[in-house]
Amino acid sequence: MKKVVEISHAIAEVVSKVGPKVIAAYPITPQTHIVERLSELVANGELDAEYLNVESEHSAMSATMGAQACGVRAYTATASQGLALMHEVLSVVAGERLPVVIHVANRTLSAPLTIWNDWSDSFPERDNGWLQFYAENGQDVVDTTIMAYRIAENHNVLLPVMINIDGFILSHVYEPIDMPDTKDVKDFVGEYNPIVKLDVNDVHTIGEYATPDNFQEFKEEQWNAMMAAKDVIKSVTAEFKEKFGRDHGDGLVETYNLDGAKHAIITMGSIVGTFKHFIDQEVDDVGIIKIRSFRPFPREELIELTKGLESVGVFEKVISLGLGGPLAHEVRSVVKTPVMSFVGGLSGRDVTLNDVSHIFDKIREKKSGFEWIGSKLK
Amino acid sequence: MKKVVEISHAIAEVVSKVGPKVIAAYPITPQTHIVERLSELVANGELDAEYLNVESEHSAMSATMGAQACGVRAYTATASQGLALMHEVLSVVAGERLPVVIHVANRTLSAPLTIWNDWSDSFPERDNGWLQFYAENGQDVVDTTIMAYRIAENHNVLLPVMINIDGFILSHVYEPIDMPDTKDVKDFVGEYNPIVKLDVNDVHTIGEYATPDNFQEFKEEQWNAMMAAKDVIKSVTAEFKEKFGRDHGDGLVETYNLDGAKHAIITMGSIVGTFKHFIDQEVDDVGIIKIRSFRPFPREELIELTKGLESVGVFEKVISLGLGGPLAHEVRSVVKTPVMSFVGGLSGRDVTLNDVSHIFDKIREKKSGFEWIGSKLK
Amino acid sequence: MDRVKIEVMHMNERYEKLLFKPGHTACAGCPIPIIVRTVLNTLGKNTIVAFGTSCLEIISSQYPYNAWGVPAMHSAFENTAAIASGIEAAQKKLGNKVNVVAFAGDGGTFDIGLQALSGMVDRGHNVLYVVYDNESYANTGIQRSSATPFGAWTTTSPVGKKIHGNKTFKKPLALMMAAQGAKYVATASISNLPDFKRKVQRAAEIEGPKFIHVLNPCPTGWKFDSSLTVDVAKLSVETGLWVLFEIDHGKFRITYKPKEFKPVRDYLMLQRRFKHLTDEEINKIQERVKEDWSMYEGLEGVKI
Amino acid sequence: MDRVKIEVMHMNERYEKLLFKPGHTACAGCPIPIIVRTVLNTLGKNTIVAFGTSCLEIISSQYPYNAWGVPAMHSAFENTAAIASGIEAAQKKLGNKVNVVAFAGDGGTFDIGLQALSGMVDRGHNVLYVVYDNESYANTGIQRSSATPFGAWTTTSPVGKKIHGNKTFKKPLALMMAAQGAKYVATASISNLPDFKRKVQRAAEIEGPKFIHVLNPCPTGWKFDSSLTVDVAKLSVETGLWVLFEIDHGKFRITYKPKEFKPVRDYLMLQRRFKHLTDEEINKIQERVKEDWSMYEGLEGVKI
Amino acid sequence: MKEIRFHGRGGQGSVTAVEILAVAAFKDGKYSQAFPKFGPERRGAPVEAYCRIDDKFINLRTQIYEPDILVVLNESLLEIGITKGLKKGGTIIINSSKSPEELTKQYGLNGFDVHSVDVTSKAVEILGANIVNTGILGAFSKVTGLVSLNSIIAATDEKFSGDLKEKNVNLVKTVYEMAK
Amino acid sequence: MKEIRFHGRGGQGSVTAVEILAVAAFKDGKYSQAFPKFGPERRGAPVEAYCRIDDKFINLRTQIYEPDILVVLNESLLEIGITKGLKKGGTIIINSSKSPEELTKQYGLNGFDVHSVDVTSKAVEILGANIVNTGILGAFSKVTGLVSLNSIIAATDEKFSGDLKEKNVNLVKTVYEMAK
Amino acid sequence: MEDDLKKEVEKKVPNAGGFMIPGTSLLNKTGSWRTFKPIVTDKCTGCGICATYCPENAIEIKEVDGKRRAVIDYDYCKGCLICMNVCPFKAIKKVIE
Amino acid sequence: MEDDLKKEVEKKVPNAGGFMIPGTSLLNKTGSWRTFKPIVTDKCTGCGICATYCPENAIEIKEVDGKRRAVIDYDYCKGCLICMNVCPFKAIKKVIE
Ligand SMILES: Cc1ncc(C[n+]2csc(CCOP(=O)(O)OP(=O)(O)O)c2C)c(N)n1
Ligand SMILES: Cc1ncc(C[n+]2csc(CCOP(=O)(O)OP(=O)(O)O)c2C)c(N)n1
Ligand code: SF4
Ligand code: SF4
Ligand code: SF4
Ligand code: SF4
Repeated sequence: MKKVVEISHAIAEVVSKVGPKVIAAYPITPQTHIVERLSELVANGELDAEYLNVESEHSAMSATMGAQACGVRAYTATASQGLALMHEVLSVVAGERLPVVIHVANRTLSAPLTIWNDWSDSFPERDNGWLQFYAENGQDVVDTTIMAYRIAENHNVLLPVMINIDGFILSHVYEPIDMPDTKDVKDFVGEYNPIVKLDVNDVHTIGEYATPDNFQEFKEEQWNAMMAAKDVIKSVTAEFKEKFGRDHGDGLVETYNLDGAKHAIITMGSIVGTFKHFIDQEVDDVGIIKIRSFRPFPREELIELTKGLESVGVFEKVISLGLGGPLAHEVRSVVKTPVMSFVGGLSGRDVTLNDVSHIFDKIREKKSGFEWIGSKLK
Repeated sequence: MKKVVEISHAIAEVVSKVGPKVIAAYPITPQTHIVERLSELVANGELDAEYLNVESEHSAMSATMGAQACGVRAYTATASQGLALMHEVLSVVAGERLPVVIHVANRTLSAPLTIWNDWSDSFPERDNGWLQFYAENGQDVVDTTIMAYRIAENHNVLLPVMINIDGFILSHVYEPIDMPDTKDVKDFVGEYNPIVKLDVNDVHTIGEYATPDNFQEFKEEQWNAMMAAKDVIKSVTAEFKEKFGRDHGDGLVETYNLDGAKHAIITMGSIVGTFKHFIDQEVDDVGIIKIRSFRPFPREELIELTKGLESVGVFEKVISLGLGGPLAHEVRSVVKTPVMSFVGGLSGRDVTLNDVSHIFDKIREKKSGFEWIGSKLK
Repeated sequence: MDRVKIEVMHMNERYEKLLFKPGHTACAGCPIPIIVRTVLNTLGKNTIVAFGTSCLEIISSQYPYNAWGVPAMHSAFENTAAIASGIEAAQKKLGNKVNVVAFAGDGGTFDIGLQALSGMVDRGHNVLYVVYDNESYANTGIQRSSATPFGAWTTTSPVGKKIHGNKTFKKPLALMMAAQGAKYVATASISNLPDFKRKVQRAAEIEGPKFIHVLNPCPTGWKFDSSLTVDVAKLSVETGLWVLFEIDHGKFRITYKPKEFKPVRDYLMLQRRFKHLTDEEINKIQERVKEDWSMYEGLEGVKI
Repeated sequence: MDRVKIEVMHMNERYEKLLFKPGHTACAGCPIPIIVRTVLNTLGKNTIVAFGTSCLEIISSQYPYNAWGVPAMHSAFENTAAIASGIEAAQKKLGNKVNVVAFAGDGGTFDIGLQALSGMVDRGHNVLYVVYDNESYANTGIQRSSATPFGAWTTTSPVGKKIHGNKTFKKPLALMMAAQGAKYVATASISNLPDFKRKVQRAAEIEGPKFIHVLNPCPTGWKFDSSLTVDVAKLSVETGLWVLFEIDHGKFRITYKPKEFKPVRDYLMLQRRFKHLTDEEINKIQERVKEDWSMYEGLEGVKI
Repeated sequence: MKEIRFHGRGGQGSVTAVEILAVAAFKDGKYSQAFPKFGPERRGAPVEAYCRIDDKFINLRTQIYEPDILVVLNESLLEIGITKGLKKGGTIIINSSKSPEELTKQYGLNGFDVHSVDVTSKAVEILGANIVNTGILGAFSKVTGLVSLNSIIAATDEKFSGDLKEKNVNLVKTVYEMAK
Repeated sequence: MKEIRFHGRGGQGSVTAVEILAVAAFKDGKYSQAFPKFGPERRGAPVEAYCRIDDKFINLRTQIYEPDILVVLNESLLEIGITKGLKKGGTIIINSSKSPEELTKQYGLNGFDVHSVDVTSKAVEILGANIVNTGILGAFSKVTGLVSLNSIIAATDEKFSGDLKEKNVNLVKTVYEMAK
Repeated sequence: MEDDLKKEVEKKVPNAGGFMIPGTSLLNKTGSWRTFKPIVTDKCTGCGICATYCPENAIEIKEVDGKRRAVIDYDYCKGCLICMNVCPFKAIKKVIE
Repeated sequence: MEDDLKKEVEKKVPNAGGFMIPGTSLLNKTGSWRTFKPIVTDKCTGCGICATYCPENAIEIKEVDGKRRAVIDYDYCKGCLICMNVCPFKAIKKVIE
């Protein structure tokens, strides 16, 4: 049913439809509305789960993985400092191949302390074996959540998934969302069917200590699983379209106005909406390549889509201090066209239509370079 | 004086010569020998500092920053899970512009749990505003440590520095090191002279809360400081050579056998030694570009040094799962030549001379691509 | 060296002297500023503060505004005690005799900051740690902490058909700190400022780790009218729900005993966070007060 | 579903039944396996274990070798109690009535894991948490933890000209857990296995968070001959340094009192980690034992 | 696309107001988007909340710089210059017992289309408290015609439970009638 | 470059042995590099330690696969196949009261240059304990000639303090004399 | 205002990150938060209890017309009305803003 | 050995990461650790105390020649000699390996 809801509440609702058995969360702005709603659903008996008020995010992720290791789905959500405090455990979850699905309401990492949106929290997690999706709007995050379980739990993948939504800009926004029926969701995601679990009737141990003799192969297997995830993402996305009628490209990337365009802006998350709005108003030479799946990185897809383009720009809400825009560097390392790198929107700095106009003009100059967007310095 | 010492002990010794007033450390293999030796120096009264046995790395870094904020030098060292647990605080230290200098005895991030060397601990910290140096051998780390204080504390920089040494491969090795006199060290690093400190006679507050109106500029200033650090690194390195007679290139990169070479291997840390050894035996067409300063990234230097080369290879002990070798991607995003990406040596997997020979052969093929080194899978 | 000095306009003499200044952004009726200034005024200017992410950070330090009148440092949420440890160690080495005070909320103390606090006590740092306890993560919108009392509504201990508010009783952190061996441990209330001040003074005299736990009635989270802050604080004491005691070098002493205990209902019903409570639940709370008092009275004079 | 089953060669019937198997790589003479099997044998096969990074992880789970005979999970160092919490919650939802046990070292419990433990107790998980206390971070080479006793040498409380071993007394974690309200708290020794087993049994009967603290004499870190492990354990009890007690729903009881206390020197001098101690320091420890016993005896029968 | 900005104080329910408005617009067959001024809302402090209404899905995620309509829950807020950015000729709906003319004069609102309605007194009457966030939506519907009364009523009805449901609906209707 | 591998048990001081050897070689004007088998050393478990000696700074950081020389602190370790990789004709120095011939036969050491010396009995005599890590370096010096006795003595002297200094130096000298 | 202050800071030091000038909160006039305004009436005895409790430190006891009484700084008073409730003499009344 | 085991695991499941087969430590014979070897002498009464304490679980009380006594599994015995020290009958002696 389509209705106007706060995106955070929509997330809680769709997660609840999937039906995790254990939720362990620690509050942090702007993730709070998601988990508060889940705790309400539990308190009302609408969701049959244990809701654990853990004492830190480190424990939130740990309790989540402990529960998931028992063969049930477990859930948490976080942001910023919270994700940072989970950092150590995140890589353990991936290494122990527990297909946990979480949401991150992206928010800047301190310091200075701030509660607004950018991607400085999730980007440092880009090496550690988590799949990362970035959602454009409420519908996107709901649909991606449903697909995420299928992707993560696939036996060729068995890796955790982080679904990123821009904090406040999405998390606190009310907008129309088509919320699928519980039965359809349950049918689509199916039962969780792990290969190994903590079970007194079938004894296994999880969490080994590896040596130089055998460690590297564990990582290679994770690498292979990440590569395998690409196909899984594509097929699950296709199946999703068939069942629910909504199109999300091939699951890795989506394009907008790209047919016949000479240039493209490559970016992720909610800012895609603003770019679309601007293009709808007045642009035909610039298209959008939206990265849905930041990890696995859509290498081949970007190569293919940028073929024949005169130039591209990468807009990102994060800076790798001492390097530049990290996404721009990744894109540059695979595409052939000149890449203009734009960094802006840090910690909720609004990216205005003027900014967008400027970005497009810059891209049309067909140069490589780096620029701050929305800066007040000088 | 030149003597054979364990590199960890050499680190403790040189840090002690600089003379931090507070040391707050938490044990983790393979960092232990550094801080154990420091605690001995304190117990013996040879180093006049408070040694705090903190209860976690989160607190180690926090107590270190609290002390440094009072206008004294403070020290800690860590590795792997410990660095991961500091993750949240690391970005705060950089954001609050406290020029702390630490050592990381690089070790793989779990899971699987393991104690051996690779760079999966320090690479996730590559965005957060810390300068990162990678040391090739004992002498390198001693010299880099001395220079690091000058660089970090420079008023145009005021950023923290992480000096990375390969765990075990360097930390636990005994080799000849020329240890400068205490007086020379003290003269070179000078007094710590912060702009602001916690002082009841001159009241300032550290650690603000910023809003979208002003946050981005804080990051831009950090970015500018990182860029400024390049020049500071160069001039401090030149001054160091003058005072101590040892050459460390321009401080950002060093080369070996590059004159007249057709190809180059780009890498960092202790593996450079093995490459040198191999080149000394039988190679003249391949040179080495050693990155000393991973952050700030030596962008211009790499462009300049690779000009005219037919191909380069990047060897790194870390994988960004779902992307590839992160260093290779950064290199590829700036250089024009074909870049072959090699990932190996994960968690202490030995990189043998056979591996090196293979790597060089592959580079000579002048292709771009990705390959695991030392894999047992298949 | 080029020190930074900026004249703040409108700084009249009275405000100049304040150690926590107006213009902070606490909710109307919030007692945090009362707590902070009571501590600071008692200790004086020779004080350095470490404070954690919390309402206190947001209300005191929104760039470019700053309410502090003493050197103060914020770094993160859970590391206040560790920051304070580092500050204390450095000041010791610098030969400065200053008071080091840590301020944090209950979430930053009972939950995510407990370990750093216990570490600080273990190492024996000469720090006064003050927790202002609004019985929730208030800054993030009133979520349950382990200081949230039994039955209280919060956004993560909601009142639903199956679960009726918070299921647990408040973590007795002061007792735990005393059990660990903090040199001085006390509870305090803004409704009894002389008692509070005396405790801060006593703490200041003692070398080593000190811990003061102050109840912080939060109009926003507890859902009472902003004018009732002091009344709510007073009722917490008069009903016996909030016990004023001190543990000086392990010796336990109750510092205020209501002549006659008011029924807990009087306290609970002032606050909409408790409005759903059944008689049974209120009785359970009333019983618990009795038990607690008998436990506390049993501890009087005992060394822990 | 394709379950994984691999026949382990040489698995004779006796080894088949063991819940912690030989071939583990504990140092010769290490009592960790004794502690682990005492707990597991008392609880039986219907048990799931969470364990932290520590000697126990390294000795039990070096890929591809594994010593466990019950489902067990390791994830990180400081989160054992949180992992156990998650396991317990999931098992509850699955409707399984199993024992959930957490094992961790003193470092992973007193220091870096304290917060997770306190959180677990706060939420009331039905978990038995067992800390084996070798009074140091043994796995990383014997560094000081907050369980390291006064005067002991460790690599980070070294014996130097200015500082003479560890400066602090052991953190009284069992008392802190009791103060927090853990349902059952006890100390135990491998030199008194019947007492230890009974405590595990009692803990198993109780629903809620339970905490057992076992001293783990470590030949490597304490520097005594590997054959003396049990003797050292026994002396710790007979000198009164290691007090065997339990706190059952807040009620304190000493479970073993030596008929005659041996001088602490007998215990200390067996271990080279104490060999530098002066008479004065030894007296200080002896005094502390007296104080502690008078405190403990004062607590008998008291409800905390 | 119409852009609307609400002004209130922390604790007054401005966010609920824009939520209801967005839900109501959607019920009318339009697309909508509502969001608060991102940041911690301290009780008592001036706050803002926003709503966009359009005929197609709203992709735009920028802040609202030049609103078409201003809704002011508290007259005293006019003292702190909240008309910033309001389009020339834009609409202002103010909860106040004063007349539009008085308000225009007092706060210099010339050039805007000023409306006022005394929600407070009705709220005190009907809800027993000075809670005006729902009531003023009645005025919004009447004044702007952008969202139907029926939809506002339906959205209000969904939002509340117990006797608050009826009372708020009642208030919306009453204010609708009063407004002009 | 010469590569040397030591075999001992956790707790026996193999790392100290290679450290002293490396220091001694440096005193002889050579370059050296010493390192343990990386990993947790459990008391009692078989362990290895390594040393490289060369005329120039040693850049090589690989493990040692084909040592030139093996030093065995404990005869019983020969049972677990520790000669793996030892170069053909390579040297083995074993702490044992048995003769090289006996050992060669018992453990199949043909093709290697086997030396044995009973360090244990001298260690018990001089140090009062079965600690053989320093003593065997005397044999190393004598047998290989790679590092001078004087340097081994000097390095040993630096490593220890108190009466252990003298005793260990004494042991080194004694074993040097015994070895052949 | 903010920008001025920030520029001021930047002029003095190269790196403005990481610290703040104390006392600047005085620039943030919270008087605009009030819905109700406390008014000190003539019943005031100048006892000072209200001042002890005002979270904004907005009450000063001053000599006014030869009599000590509470004076409220409406620049900062947020109108919480704690003063009204704690005054033993009911000397403070509220009016709507 | 390790490789065999790993391959075995891989055959059965696509992703070997994250779990282990319990009991495989039995493949790791720690007998090689011994410097000293405990020998059970005829004084042994079969009381079983040593078995209670052996950290390796390497002692079994068995019927041997019609008499119950301690039997040590030297595959795993690390030679710690705890057994020797706890035996009330001094029935275990040590020999050098
Ligand atoms: C690691 C981490 N997790 C979560 C947060 C979000 N956070 C900031 S303040 C706060 C609440 C603080 O609660 P408390 O300590 O009780 O202080 P109060 O807000 O009640 O003043 C939270 C959860 C954070 N900043 N860092
Ligand atoms: C976050 C983190 N910090 C440090 C370590 C390193 N580490 C692993 S085990 C260990 C010691 C554990 O001490 P304890 O819990 O007492 O167990 P023991 O080793 O004594 O068995 C340490 C410090 C780690 N794994 N993770
Ligand atoms: S939420 Fe509560 S504690 Fe926080 S500032 Fe507001 S009243 Fe004070
Ligand atoms: S409390 Fe009342 S009487 Fe006392 S100074 Fe304040 S207003 Fe005046
Ligand atoms: S060896 Fe000793 S302890 Fe063991 S069974 Fe025999 S008599 Fe008992
Ligand atoms: S020596 Fe130790 S390992 Fe061997 S049987 Fe005796 S107790 Fe067991």
